[in-house]
Amino acid sequence: MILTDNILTIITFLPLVGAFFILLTPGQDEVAVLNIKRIALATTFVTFVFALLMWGLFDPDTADFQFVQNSPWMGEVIGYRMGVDGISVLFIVLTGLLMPMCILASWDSVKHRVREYMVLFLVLEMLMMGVFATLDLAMFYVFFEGSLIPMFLIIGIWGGKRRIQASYKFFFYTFVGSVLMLLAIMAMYWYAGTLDISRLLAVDFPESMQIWLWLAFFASLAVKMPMWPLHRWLPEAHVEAPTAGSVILAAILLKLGGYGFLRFSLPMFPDASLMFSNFVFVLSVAAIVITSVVALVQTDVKKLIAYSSVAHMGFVTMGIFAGNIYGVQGAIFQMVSHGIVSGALFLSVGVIYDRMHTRDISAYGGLVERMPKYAFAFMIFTMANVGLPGTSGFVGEFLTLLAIFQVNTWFAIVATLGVIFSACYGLWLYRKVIFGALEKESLRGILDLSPREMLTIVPLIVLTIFFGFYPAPLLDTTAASVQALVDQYAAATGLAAAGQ
Amino acid sequence: MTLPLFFFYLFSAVVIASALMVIASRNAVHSVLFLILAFVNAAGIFMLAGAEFLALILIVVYVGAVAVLFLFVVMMLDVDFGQLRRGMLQFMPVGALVGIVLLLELLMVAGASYLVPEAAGTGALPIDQTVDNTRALGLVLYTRYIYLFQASGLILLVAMIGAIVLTLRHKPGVKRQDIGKQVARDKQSGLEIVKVQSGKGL
Amino acid sequence: MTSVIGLGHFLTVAAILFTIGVFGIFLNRKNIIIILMSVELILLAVNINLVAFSLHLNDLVGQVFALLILTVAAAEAAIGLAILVIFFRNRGSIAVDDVNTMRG
Amino acid sequence: MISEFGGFASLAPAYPEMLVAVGALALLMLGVFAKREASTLVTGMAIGLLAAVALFVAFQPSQGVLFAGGFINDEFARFMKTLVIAGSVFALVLSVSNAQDHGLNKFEYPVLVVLATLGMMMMVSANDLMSLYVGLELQSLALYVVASIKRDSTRATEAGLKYFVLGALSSGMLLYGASLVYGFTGHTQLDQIAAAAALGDRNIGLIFGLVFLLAGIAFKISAVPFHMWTPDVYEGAPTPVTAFFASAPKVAAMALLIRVAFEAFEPIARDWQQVVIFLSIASMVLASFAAIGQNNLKRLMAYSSIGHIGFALVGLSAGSLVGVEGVAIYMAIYMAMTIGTFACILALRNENGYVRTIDDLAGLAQGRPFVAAMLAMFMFSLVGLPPLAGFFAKWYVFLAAMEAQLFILAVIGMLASAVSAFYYLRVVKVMYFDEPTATYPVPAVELRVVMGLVGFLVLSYYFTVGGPLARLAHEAAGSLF
Amino acid sequence: MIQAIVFLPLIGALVAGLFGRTIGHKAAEVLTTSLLVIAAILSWIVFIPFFLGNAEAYKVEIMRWIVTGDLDLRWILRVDTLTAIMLVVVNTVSCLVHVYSIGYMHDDPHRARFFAYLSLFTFAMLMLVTADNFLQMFFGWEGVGLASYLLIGFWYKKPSANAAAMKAFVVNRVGDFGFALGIFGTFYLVGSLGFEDTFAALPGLADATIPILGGEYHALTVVCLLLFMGAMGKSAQFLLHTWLPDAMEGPTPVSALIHAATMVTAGVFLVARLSPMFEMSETATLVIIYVGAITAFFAATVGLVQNDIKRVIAYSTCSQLGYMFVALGVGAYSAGVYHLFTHAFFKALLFLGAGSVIHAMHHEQDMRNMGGIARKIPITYAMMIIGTLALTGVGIPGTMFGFAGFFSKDAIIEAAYAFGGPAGQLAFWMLVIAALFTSFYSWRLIHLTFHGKTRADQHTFDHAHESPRIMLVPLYILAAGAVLAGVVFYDVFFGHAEHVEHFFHGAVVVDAEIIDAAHYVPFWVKASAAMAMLAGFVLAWYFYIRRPEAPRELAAEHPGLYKFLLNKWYFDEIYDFLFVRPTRWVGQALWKGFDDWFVDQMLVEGLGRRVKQVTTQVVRLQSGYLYHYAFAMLIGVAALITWAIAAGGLLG
Repeated sequence: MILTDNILTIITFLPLVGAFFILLTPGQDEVAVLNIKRIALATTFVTFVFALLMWGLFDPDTADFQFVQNSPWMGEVIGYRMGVDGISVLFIVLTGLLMPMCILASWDSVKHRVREYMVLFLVLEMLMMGVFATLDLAMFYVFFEGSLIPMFLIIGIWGGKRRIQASYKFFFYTFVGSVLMLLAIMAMYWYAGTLDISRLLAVDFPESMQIWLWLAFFASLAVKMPMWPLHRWLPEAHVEAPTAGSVILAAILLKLGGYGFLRFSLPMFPDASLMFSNFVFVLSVAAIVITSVVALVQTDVKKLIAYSSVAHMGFVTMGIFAGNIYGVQGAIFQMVSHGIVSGALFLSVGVIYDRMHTRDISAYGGLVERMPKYAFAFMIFTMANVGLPGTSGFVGEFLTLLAIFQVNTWFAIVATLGVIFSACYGLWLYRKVIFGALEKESLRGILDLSPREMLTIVPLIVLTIFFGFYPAPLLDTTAASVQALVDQYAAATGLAAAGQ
Repeated sequence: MTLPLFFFYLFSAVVIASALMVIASRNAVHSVLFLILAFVNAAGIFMLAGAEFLALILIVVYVGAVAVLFLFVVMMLDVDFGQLRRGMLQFMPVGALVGIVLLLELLMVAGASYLVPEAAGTGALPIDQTVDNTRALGLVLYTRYIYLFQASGLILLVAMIGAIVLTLRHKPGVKRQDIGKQVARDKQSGLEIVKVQSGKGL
Repeated sequence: MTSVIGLGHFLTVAAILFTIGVFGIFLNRKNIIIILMSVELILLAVNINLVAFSLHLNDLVGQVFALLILTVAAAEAAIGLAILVIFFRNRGSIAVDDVNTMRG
Repeated sequence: MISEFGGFASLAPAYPEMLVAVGALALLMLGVFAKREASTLVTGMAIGLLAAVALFVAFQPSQGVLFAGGFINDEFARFMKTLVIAGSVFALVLSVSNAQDHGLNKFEYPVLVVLATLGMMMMVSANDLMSLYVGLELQSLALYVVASIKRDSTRATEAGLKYFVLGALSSGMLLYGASLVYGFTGHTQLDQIAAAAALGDRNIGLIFGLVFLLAGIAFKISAVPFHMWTPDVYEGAPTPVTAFFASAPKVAAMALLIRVAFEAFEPIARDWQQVVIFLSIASMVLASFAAIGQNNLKRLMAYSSIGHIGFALVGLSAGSLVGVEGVAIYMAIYMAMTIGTFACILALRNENGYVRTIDDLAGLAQGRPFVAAMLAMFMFSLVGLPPLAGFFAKWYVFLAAMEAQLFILAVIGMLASAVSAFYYLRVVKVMYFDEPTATYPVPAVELRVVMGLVGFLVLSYYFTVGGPLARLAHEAAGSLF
Repeated sequence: MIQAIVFLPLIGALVAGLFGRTIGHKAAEVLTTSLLVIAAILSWIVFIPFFLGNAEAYKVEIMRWIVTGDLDLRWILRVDTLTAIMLVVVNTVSCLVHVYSIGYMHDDPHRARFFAYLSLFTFAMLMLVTADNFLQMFFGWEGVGLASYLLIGFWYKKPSANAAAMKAFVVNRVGDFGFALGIFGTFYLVGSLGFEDTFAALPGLADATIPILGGEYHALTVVCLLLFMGAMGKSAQFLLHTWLPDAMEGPTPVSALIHAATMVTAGVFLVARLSPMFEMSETATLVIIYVGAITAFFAATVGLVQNDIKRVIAYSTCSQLGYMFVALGVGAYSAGVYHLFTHAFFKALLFLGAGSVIHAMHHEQDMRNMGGIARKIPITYAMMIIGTLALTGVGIPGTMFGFAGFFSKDAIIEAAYAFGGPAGQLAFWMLVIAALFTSFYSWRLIHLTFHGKTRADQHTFDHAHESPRIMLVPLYILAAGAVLAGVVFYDVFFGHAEHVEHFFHGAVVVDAEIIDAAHYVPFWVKASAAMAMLAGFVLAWYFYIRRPEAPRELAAEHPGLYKFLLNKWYFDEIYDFLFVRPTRWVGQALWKGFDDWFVDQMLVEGLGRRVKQVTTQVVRLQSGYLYHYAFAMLIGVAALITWAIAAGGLLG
C-alpha cells in the first residue's frame, strides 16, 4: 500500500510542503500573515493526523522496524532509510501533537516576521520528525544537528532580552558535543560497514571501541538531554526563547538525547553502557537533586521550569541505564509525559507572559482571582510536574525509580529525594503565581484563557490525566521493542534480564 | 686541482660574493650591478657544466633584459634608498638563525648526495654527446616540449598584457601619434579657409 | 659523462645562493626591489641545481627545465616590476614598511 | 621525434585547453580591435567560451597522456577541470555588475581570467614537474595582474604587490624542490618519479624536494603557514576578483597537490602525510581563531577559505581513495559556498558603496530577506551544519580520516570547526538579530540567479547533487589509484 | 456497588469542579452532598454483612494501569472487612461533613469549588482504602494529600493558609519518600506489588536481606520501616507531625474530615493493611511502638498550652494517632483499627462542634477570647461535652458502660501493658500520662470556651448564636456514634479473639495471644486510664474554674517549659534551621556559585575569553608587513623540513 510504505516520508516532509507554500504566499499585509498562519496550522495539523494514522497502523506486538523504506543513495554510505519501532513511534506522534499547539500559541504573540517564524517552525518539525523516523545513522545526525539552525534563529530573533547569549550558548553547547558523535558515527561505519541502524543493532563492537564510541555519543546526547553539569544552556535558552520555542525545546529537543541513548548507547554499546552506568547514575542523581534545589531559589518562572526539566531528564537517563524493562519503559514514558507536561507548562507561562510581558515570579500573585480556568490548568500541570499519581508525570517517575532500585539502592534513595524537592518548587511557584491576594495593580485587568488558548491547553490537560490513569496505550506500544532491547542488553552484558 | 675545478671555484666564489653584495650593498643600483655580475659568473658555471646554450641565454636574457629592467625601474622610481636601509639589521638574529638552519639542512642534502642508483642513467632524455648542446635543446624544444614551449609563450603574453594593462596610461595632455588618423586626414578636415578682412585681426 | 666537478660542489653553491636569497629577504625587509632580486638569486640557485643534475644524470631534461625557468622568471620580473611601478605611483614609496594598510 | 605526433585527432584529450588558448587569443584581439564598451562584450563572450568548454570537459570521453607525458587527462582531471571552469564562469558572472567600481571595465580582465583558467587546467592536467610549473606560473602571473588591476587603488596595488612577492618566493621554493626531486630521481614525469622513488630507500634529498614542493603548492592553496598573503589580498583586491581567487585557483591547486602526492610520491606517502597533517591542523586551528577577530567580510572569507583548505587537507591526510574522493567533493562544495557568499556580498551595494564589514549587514533580514536568507544559509553551510552541503563536505573528509585512524586529527578538526562556527554565526546574528541600519537596493538579476542557484544546490544537496557528485568523485578518485 | 461508592464522589467532584460556575453553587452543593449520602448508605450496606460475619472479601477490576514486564498493576477495588470499616468511616464522616458544610460555608463565594474538593478528597480516600496493590494505595495516598493541600489552601488569599497547605504537602511528601522506597523495596523482594502476592511471598522472605546504603539488612525490616515512614507522614507522627496543626488554616469541616477522621488515619490503615508484613519484623514493630508512644505523649504535652481551639483538637488528634500506632506496634491491629473507628466519630464531632463554636463566634478561634458561651449555644455545648467524654474515655472500668473512646483507648493501653518488655512498659506509661494530659486539655478546652466569664468582646458575645439545623444534624449523628460506636463494636474489634478473627477474616493479622493477654491484665492497669482521666478532669477544674489565675502563675514559674510547650518543642524552628534554610542556601550557592559563576563565567565564558586572547595573538601575527609574511613562509618551510627529518627518522 502506497500510504503505509511511504507514511514516514510523508510525515517527515509534509511540513516542508507547508513551508514552501508559505514562502510563496505573496504580500506582507495582515491578510497574508493570517494566511501564513493558517497554512502553518493546517500543515502541522495534517501532519499530526498522519502521525496518528501511523500510530494506528503500528503493530505493537513486534519489535521489528515498521513502515521501512530503504534505498541506497549518495554512494554506498548514506542511504535513505526510514522506519519506526516502539521506541521511536511515540516521539513522532508527540511531535505531531505539539506542533499545532505551538503554532496556535504563537498566533498572536508573534507579531513581526511571521513568515520566517512559521517557515522555521515547519522546518524544525521536519527535522525532528526526521530524527525519529530515520534508520540511517548519518541521517540521524543530519536531522539531529540540523535542528540547531532553526532553533538558533528562533531563539535569537524572537527571544527576550538576553536572546543572543542564549542562542549562542544553545548552539555551542550542542554543537561541540555533537561533533564528537559524528566522528563516532564514522568510526562505526568503518567497523560495521554500514550506517543502517537496523543492521548496526546487530553488530557486536569490541569493548575497547565501545568505550570510545559510548563516550563520543555521550558527549552529544548528554548535552542535549541535558545532563548535569552540562545543563547550563538550557535555562537560558528556555528563558529567552519565545513560548513556542520553549515548548519545542523542552518537549521534543530534549528528548533527542534520551532517544539517542535508547537507540544507540544501550543496544549498540552494551558493555560500555554497563561500565559507565554508575557514572550516568551519579550524574542523573546529581541532576535530580541539585537542579531541584537550584530550581527552588529561582525568581524567573521559565527558569524554574527549565531547571525542573533538567531534573526530570535525570529520571530518564537513570531509567535508561538501569537497563531493565521498567527503567526503559519508564524513561520513554517519562519523556513522552514530560513532553506533554513541560510543553504545557511553557504554554501556560506563555499565556501570562503574553499578558504581562514579564517572567518574574514576584510580578504575579493571586491570579486565581481573575483567571480560574488558568489556575486550574496550571494546577494540573504543576501536579503532573510534581509527579502526582493519576497524572502522566507519575508513571514515568515511578517506573524509573522502581528500576533503579533494582540496580542500586543508593541512587534510588537519593533520586527519590527528588519527589520532595519537586513538590517544594512546584508548589512554591504555584503559590507565588496563582495563590495569594491579587494585590498588584497591573494584574487587575488580566484576562482568563481565550478560546484559542483553551484549544491548546485543554487537550494537554486531558492527555495528562488520561495517561496518568491509563498509560497502557503508550506502554503497550513500546513494550515489544523495549523488551527486545532489554533482552539484547542483558544478553550482551551477561546480566540477568530483570523483569522476565 | 684541475683547470675546470679551479674555474668552478673562481666562478662560485664570485657568484657567492656578488650575491652577498646584492643583498648587502647600500645602493640599489649597486645591487643590480652585482646581480649582473652574479649572473655572468653563473653563466660561467653553466659553461663548466656543459650547458652552453643556457649560459648564453642567461647572459642575453638576464643581463640584457631582466637586470636592465631592474636598473630602469630603480632609476625611474627615484627612491631614497638610504632611508630604506635603516633598521636593516633589526631582524638579523632571527634571519640568521633561520638562514643557518636552512643552509645546514640543504648542505646535508649536498653532503649526502647520492642518487638513487637505479635511477641514474635512465633519464628520459639522455644527452647525446655527438650533438652539441644548443642543437640538442632545439631538437626537443619544438617537438617533445612543444606543449611547454607554447605555454611559455602564453606566459609571456600574460606578462605583456599585464605590464600594459597595469602601467599604460592615456594621459590627457600628452600628444600621441595616430597613424590611422594621419592617413585619414584630408583637406576638408585639415584645412580651414578663413577670409581675413584687411586691417582687422582674427 | 662524468664531470671532474662533483655534484656536491654544485649543490653546495646552489644551497648557499638559495640561503643568501632567503637571507636577503630578511635583511632588506624594507626594499622591495632587493627582495625581488633575492628571488632572482633563488631562481639562479635552482637553475644551478638543475644544470648540475642534468650534467650528472646525463639527462637533458634539467636543462630544458632551466630554460623554462629563465623564460618564466623574465616574465615574472616584468610583471613584478609593473606592479611595483603602479604601487609607487599610488603611494610614492616602495618601502615595505608602508605596505600595511591591510592587516589583522 | 616528430613521429610522436600522431595527427591532430590524437590531441583530443587536450582539445579543451587548445580551445581555451585559442579563445583567449581571439578575445584579446576582439578587445583590442573593438571600439569602446568592449569589456562587457568580451566578458560575455568569455563566459560563453568557458561555459562551453566546461560542458565539453564534462562530457568529453577522450582521455590519455599527451606531449611526451607532460599532459594527462583522466577522470580526476575532468572532474577538477569542470569545477575550475565553473568557478571561473561564476566569478566572471559576478564581475559583470558594477564592473566600473572595481576597475574591471577593461577587456583585459576577462582575457586574463581565461588565461588564468587555462593555467589552472594545465595544473590539473599536469603530469610532469615542468608542465606543473608552467601551468602554475601561467595562472599565477595572470592572477598577480588581476589582483592589482584596479591600479588606482592603493589597496588593490598593495594586494597585488604582496601577492606577487610572496608568490614569487613560493615559486622559488617550489622550483628548488622540483630541482631536488629531479636530481634525486632523474625524472620530472610524475609516474616515473614514483617508479624511481619506489626503487631506493627513503632518500633525504628526495624528501627535501618533496617538502619544498609541497610548500610551494601550499602557498597556492593558502595553507598555514603559507597563507599570510590571503587575508590582505582578499581584502585589497576588487571583490569579484576575490571571489575568483577564493574559488577556482584553490580547486586547481588542490588538484595539483593531490596529483603530485598520489602520482609522484605514493612510495613515500608517509612523509607527505606528515606534512599534510601539519598543514591541515595549522590551517584549521589558526583560521578558526584568527577569523573571530575579523570584522571585514572579505578578510573573514579569507580566513574561512584557509580553514576550509585545512578541512579539505584532512581528507588528503588519509592518503586513501576515500580521502581523495572526500577532497574532491569538499572542493566542489566549498567552491559553491564561496561563490554563493561572494554573490551575496556583491549584491549588497548602496550609495555608500559595497558592504564592507559585518556590522554593515545589521538587520539585513528585514531589508533584503532573500539575500540575508541565502547568506545565512551559506554561513551555516560553511559551519558544516546538516542538512546543508557543507556538512556533507566535512562528512567525506572526516570519514576518510577516521578510516585512516587519524583520530587526533579528526578530533582537532571537529573542535576547530566548532570554534569556526563562532564567526560564521556572527554574520547570521548581525543579519537576523540586530536592528537594520542601512538599506540596500535590489541586486542585479545575475547575482540573484547565482545566489538562488547555488543556494538551491547547497540546501538540497542531499536530494539533488549529493548522489551524482559522490559517484563522480568516486570515479575521479579511482583514476588516481 | 463498590464502584458506585468509589466513583460517585468523583462524579460529584468533577461536575462541581468543572461546571460549578455553570450550574451554580446550590446545585453543586446538593449534587455532591446527595451523591455522598448515597455512597454512605451504600457503604453501610456493604459493611453490615461483614459485621454480621457472612460476607466474603472480593475484588472488582476496573481497568489496567501500569502493565509492563512483570509489573502488573491494575485499578482494582478490593473489599474486605478492613476496607468495609474504612468505607463506613470515610463515607459517613464525609457525607456528614458535606451536609455540615452547606451551612458552614454558606457565605463563601467559592462553595462549589469547596464541595468539589471535598468530594475529590473522598474519592481519593476511597481509592486508598479499596486499594489492592501498593501503587493504587499510593495513588490514594497522594490523592488525599493533594485534596488536603487544596482544602487547607482553600482560602488562597491568606498567606498563612497557602504556607500551611504547602507545608502539609511537602511534609507528606517526605513521608511518601519513604513509602515510595518501601514500594520499590517490596517489588525488589517480591517482584509484584499486589497485596496478596506480597503476603504469599512473605514466608520465603523471613531471612531475606536487602543491600541498602552499602550494607545488607534484614529486608522486611527495611521495607517495613520505609513504609512506616509514609504512615508517619500521613498520620502526623512525631518528627513529621508539624504540618497537622498548621493545617487548621483550612475551613473547619476540612479539619473534621481530613485532619481528624479520615486522611490522618491512613497511616494506621496502611500498617493494618500490611499487618502480615509488619508481623515479620520485630524491629519495625518496636519502632512503631516507640514512635506511637512518643507521639501520644508529645502531642498531648503541646496540647496542654495551645490557645487556638482547633489546634488543641489537632494536637489531640496527633496524640490519638499515637495511641493507634502503639496498638499496631504491639500486634493488636484490631485495637488500632477499633480506635481509628471510634476516634473518627468523636473527633469529627469535636471538630464540627468547634466549627459550630467558631461559626457562632464569627470566626474567632482563640479560646482566650471565648468563655461562658455555654448558654448561648447549648446544643453545640452538649455535643462538645459528648465529644469530650468520648475522647477522654469516660467509662467504668471492667464494665460495658462507657463512651466510645473508653473502649478503644483502654484496649490499647491494656494491649501495650500486655505486650510487656521495655517497649510495652514505656508505651503503657506514656499512654497513661497522655491520657491524663488528654483529659486535662480537653476539659481545659471546654472550660475556656464555654464556662466562666466571657472574655469575648461584647458585640461578638451578644451575637453568638446557635448554628442552623443543617449544621446540627451531623453533630447529632456523630454524637450518637461517639456514644455507641464503642460498645456496639467492642466484641468484633476487641472481644474474644475468635470473634475478632472471624470478623476480620484475614484482612488484618489477629494475634489471639495479645488480645487474650490484654483481657487478663491486672485491674489497676485497666483502671489506670480511668484514673488518669479523672485526675486530668480534676486538674482542669482546678486550674480553670477554681483558680483561673493558676495557669498564668504556673507559666510564670516555669517560663522555659511553658515556652517550650507553647512553641511545640520548637520543631518548626529546628526544621527551618536544619532543612529549609540550608536547602535554600545550597540552592543559591549552586545556582550563583556553581552554575552562574563556575560553569558560566569560569568555564564557558573563560573559554570564550581564552579564545579571544588567542585570536588577538593570532591576528597580531598578521601584521600587514610583507616581510613578516615572508618570514612566516620561510620559518614554515624550515620547520617542515626539520620535522620531516625528525619525524622521518632520517637522522637516527
